[in-house]
Amino acid sequence: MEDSFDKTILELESRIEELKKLNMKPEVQFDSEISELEKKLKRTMKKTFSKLTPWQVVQVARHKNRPVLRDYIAMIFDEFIELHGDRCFGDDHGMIGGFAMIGKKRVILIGHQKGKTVEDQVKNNFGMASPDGYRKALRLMKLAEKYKLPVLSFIDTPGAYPGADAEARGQAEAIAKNLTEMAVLKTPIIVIVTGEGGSGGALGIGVGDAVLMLSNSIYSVISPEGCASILWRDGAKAPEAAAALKLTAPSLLELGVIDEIIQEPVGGAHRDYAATADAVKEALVRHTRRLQRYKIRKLVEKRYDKYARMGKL
Amino acid sequence: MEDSFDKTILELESRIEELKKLNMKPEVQFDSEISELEKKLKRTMKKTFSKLTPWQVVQVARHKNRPVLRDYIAMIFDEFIELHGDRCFGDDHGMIGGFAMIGKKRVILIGHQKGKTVEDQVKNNFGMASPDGYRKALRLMKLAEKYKLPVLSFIDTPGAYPGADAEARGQAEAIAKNLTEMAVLKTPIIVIVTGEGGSGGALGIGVGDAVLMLSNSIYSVISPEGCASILWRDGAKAPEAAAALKLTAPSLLELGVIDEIIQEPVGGAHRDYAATADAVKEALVRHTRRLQRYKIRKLVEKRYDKYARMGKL
Amino acid sequence: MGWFSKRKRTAPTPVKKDDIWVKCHACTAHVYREEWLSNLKVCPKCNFHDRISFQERLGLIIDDGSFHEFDKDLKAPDPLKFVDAKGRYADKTRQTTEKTGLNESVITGRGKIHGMRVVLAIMDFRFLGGSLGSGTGEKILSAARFALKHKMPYIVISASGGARMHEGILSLMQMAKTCAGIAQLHEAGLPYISVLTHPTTGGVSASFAMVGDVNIAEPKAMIGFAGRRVIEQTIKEELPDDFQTAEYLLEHGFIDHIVQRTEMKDCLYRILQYWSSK
Amino acid sequence: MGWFSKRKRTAPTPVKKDDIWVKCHACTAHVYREEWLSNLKVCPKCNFHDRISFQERLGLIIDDGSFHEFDKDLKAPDPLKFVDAKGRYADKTRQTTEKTGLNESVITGRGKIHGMRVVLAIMDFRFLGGSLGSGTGEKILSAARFALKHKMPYIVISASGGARMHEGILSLMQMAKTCAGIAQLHEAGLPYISVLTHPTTGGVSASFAMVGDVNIAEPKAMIGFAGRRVIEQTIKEELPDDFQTAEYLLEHGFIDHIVQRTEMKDCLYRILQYWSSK
Ligand SMILES: [Zn+2]
Ligand SMILES: [Zn+2]
Repeated sequence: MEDSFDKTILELESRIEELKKLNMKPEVQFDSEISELEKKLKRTMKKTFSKLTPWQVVQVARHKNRPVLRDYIAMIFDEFIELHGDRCFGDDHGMIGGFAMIGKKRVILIGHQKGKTVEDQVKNNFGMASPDGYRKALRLMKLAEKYKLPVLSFIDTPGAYPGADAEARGQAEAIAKNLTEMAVLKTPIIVIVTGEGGSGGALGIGVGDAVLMLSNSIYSVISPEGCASILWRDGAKAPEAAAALKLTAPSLLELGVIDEIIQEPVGGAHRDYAATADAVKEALVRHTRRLQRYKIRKLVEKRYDKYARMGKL
Repeated sequence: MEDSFDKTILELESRIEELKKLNMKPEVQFDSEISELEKKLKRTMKKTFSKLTPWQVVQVARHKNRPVLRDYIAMIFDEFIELHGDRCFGDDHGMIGGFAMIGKKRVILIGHQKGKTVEDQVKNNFGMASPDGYRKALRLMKLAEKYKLPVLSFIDTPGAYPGADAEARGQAEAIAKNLTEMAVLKTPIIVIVTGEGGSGGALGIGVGDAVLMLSNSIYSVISPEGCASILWRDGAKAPEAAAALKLTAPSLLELGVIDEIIQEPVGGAHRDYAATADAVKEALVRHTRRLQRYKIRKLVEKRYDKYARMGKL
Repeated sequence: MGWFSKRKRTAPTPVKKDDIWVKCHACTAHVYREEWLSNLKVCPKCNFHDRISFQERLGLIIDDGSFHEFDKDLKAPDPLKFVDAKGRYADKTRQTTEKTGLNESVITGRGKIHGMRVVLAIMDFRFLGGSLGSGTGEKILSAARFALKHKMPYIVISASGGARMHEGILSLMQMAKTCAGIAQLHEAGLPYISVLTHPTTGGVSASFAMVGDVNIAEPKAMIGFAGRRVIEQTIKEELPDDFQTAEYLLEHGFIDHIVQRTEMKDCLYRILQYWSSK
Repeated sequence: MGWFSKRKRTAPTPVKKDDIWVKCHACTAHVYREEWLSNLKVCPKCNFHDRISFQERLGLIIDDGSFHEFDKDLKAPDPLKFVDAKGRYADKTRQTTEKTGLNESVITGRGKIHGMRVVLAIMDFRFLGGSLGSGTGEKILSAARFALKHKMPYIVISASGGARMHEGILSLMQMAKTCAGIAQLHEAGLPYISVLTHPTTGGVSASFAMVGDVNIAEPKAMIGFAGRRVIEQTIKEELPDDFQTAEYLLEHGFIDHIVQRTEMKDCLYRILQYWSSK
């Protein structure tokens, strides 16, 4: 993270941590200092996070401690029966899915899995899915259609995997097919962008009746770095590109691309998993319930109308 | 061909050939001898081919000069627009297909392509299709369903390709999926076994409303050699196994597995391409016309009933 | 696709009644027979799930006393009047029935899983290597029809060396026949779960066993289309050890889930809740 | 997915108006400009089909005088009020329109092919590298709707570097939008033929261009999702020469047919006969 917008916050956090450790010993007493620092931290955090620049939001969205799909599964879902494979070539670990229960609702869950440990990240290609991943997701969505289950789709990817083998096995075809099938899938689809919504790799599981976004997540046609190096001919202009691309949740809400912003706790999702999970769960359950009231035909009609309006200003 | 049942025929044919060559020269005159020999050939051929043993039929079905799919395409179809690929992994040359016109009928044609030259045979894996081949065939059948075109399926394969890569990419799944989808495909399917109908590799494109067979073709759950080496513990007992397996057209008609036998010219398809092609064309057009009269729902119902009766004696 | 060729490479457990040791097919470890049996024929060393009888399977899956068998008296027909070097096929099936008490390689019926009504087919390898005969196909289809009619989920637990060559082409046709039944369940939106146990190969792997809404396998089960030796002859090299195992198929995208024998019942119940909840 | 990055590796034909030579992108051969032009911008040495304008394409595909354009005046919007180092996107589109006479990267309309009525969309690379803007998506969808309403076949001829980053996320959404239109044609049983010409990459390859009932490509067209350099950086090795060519995609199962420019009209006509015959 080149950007040091949260330097003060990090320093405060580490000092509080230190004092708390010292406080364990009986001979010292830092209670009041800690309390003072915590108040200060809260103020600073609130101030900082209330006016993040788009580029700072990018940093938060990509934060190494930001919850990933398996975290949400553990926190939000009462059951997850993972289903594997595309019935054709392989089982992509960058895209996972299966039967899942949220509250009393049974759903099909799909989503990118970024991984946190190095080992995980290598296995998952850092959440960059292969054609097998998109095909697995489609297979599960078709299963959802058959079993009349809503689909919950979790987006968190830098983009579709740009490897030679992914091209050879039809990355373009796999994404295109998903877009086409999702447009007319006969069951509700609720999409949530939890971290990075990277281009076609995100959209490949991103067509839905409700598209939600965590407040510090991003969704963009290209990475700010990529955009900067092309249009500014200078990768260091990423902050400018991030602003120009309008990749933050409020901008996307205004553009009609997403339907709702889920507010993260002050300080970002990575500072409070539990509160983040609660907010995500509430929103998912609410939208699932809302969308299940529609007749399927009407639902698919509305979905079509929504996408037909995209960019029609 | 270990079996020499057509030794006399081959000798007669080669003598006639020789004399005809000599006859080109003005100084000699073998007309009457040729005529004599031709009569004898005709008699012998008729006699031999009227009582072929199952094992001899196997030889004819596998004859190196037997017409292959590309021969039929050239002879029977007025147009063939080949379509390639399974939209997933590759384009199998052992299974081909596309739009085709037969008489005034437009159809989707699929089938095994065995090849005759060594180069071709290697490219086509001797007509042993890979999962990609079965998936390509299914894609084309779905296209037929969408365009309301009948499917003509030509079977001629020793079996599905038994390679490690074919297993890895799901030979079993690809065939199973085809069987499941073909059972309810909403368009007429006319199948013809033109040479070898080898086990699951044949059936993978073999579920149909009408299943026809050339009179010297075979259709079996296992090769006679394979059966003999297992049940007789001696591959040389293939003739016995061929008889026991009931793999010839008349037996299969009796068992209700096929619907009609298309008579080959005396001497086998490889001795008269034109007459074979005419017979095949007539039958295909006739059955296509017949099946197109059904309402699709009724057609699929009848198809189901037919397969539900298989083996119910 | 014949089951005999398969049976050779998956030789029956070399257990004599009086042996106190069992040798595991998968890891070749020697295990106390008693320990192995009490572990439901699962190798305690490598977790290989060996074959079990349909009675054992039924006890592990279906609520006690809830099973009602279909087509109990349906016997394997002999449509080809098949005779090979060892004699008549009809004699072979009769002897097998005498020895095992089984009329065919599959038992079908309805029953309950934790109170939930299901239609079930269980293949039993003891009857001619679990091969796919006309009777097998008839029973599997007929159970599918029952599920369709009564809008119940259908579970098929496979264990098969493949086609039954004594019934020739009619064995092959059972692949199409059973898949036609599954296709109707798919169209009706009824759940079809396939459980693949050791071994599921040849014609069974290439038909109903591979087209489940969910394909579940037991650990280390051998699952594949062509025989290992045939493939080795084709590619002229040796295959990796895990080739055609459940784990290999999971990795290659054809199996959803690998489940311990002891957890299979709960797993099926939990999965089917995703359908029956409506 | 930006078209700019793509444009770099498919630099515009280095032809100055007064040059008598043209250098082929594919084989680098130098060809007489006159010969190349009279050969419809197809390299006589290697058969590489270079880019042509929508007017040239129209002339090759649609019966003379039968074309009626849709949404002629629809101009590229500027939903993000995008400004980059070089200035305003709005100015860029205006200048491009002045230079090329094009309002967007696609022209749509209805017309006839040998008398058969079709709806057609032709992308033109000259407008911002054929990038997928909101106007592009709107026109492609609107034409699909016309085809749906009037039960006509739909043909889209693609040529695109991918997304148009100046429209940000709304460019990305055009992928979903156009595919929704194609999905409706599929459901209605109406033909949709995709023709992929040089280059068809990024967001266009990953949406409507890849889901034709039949996917046809021109010889040697570059077709792919990710950029070649990005892939080389990912895999840390050089890619084969034929990577992401039409021929490569044919071999890998994604293209049905590769057709010469001169034969495209007849090919489309013949294929569509298989639908219109009923
Ligand atoms: Zn073991
Ligand atoms: Zn050239």
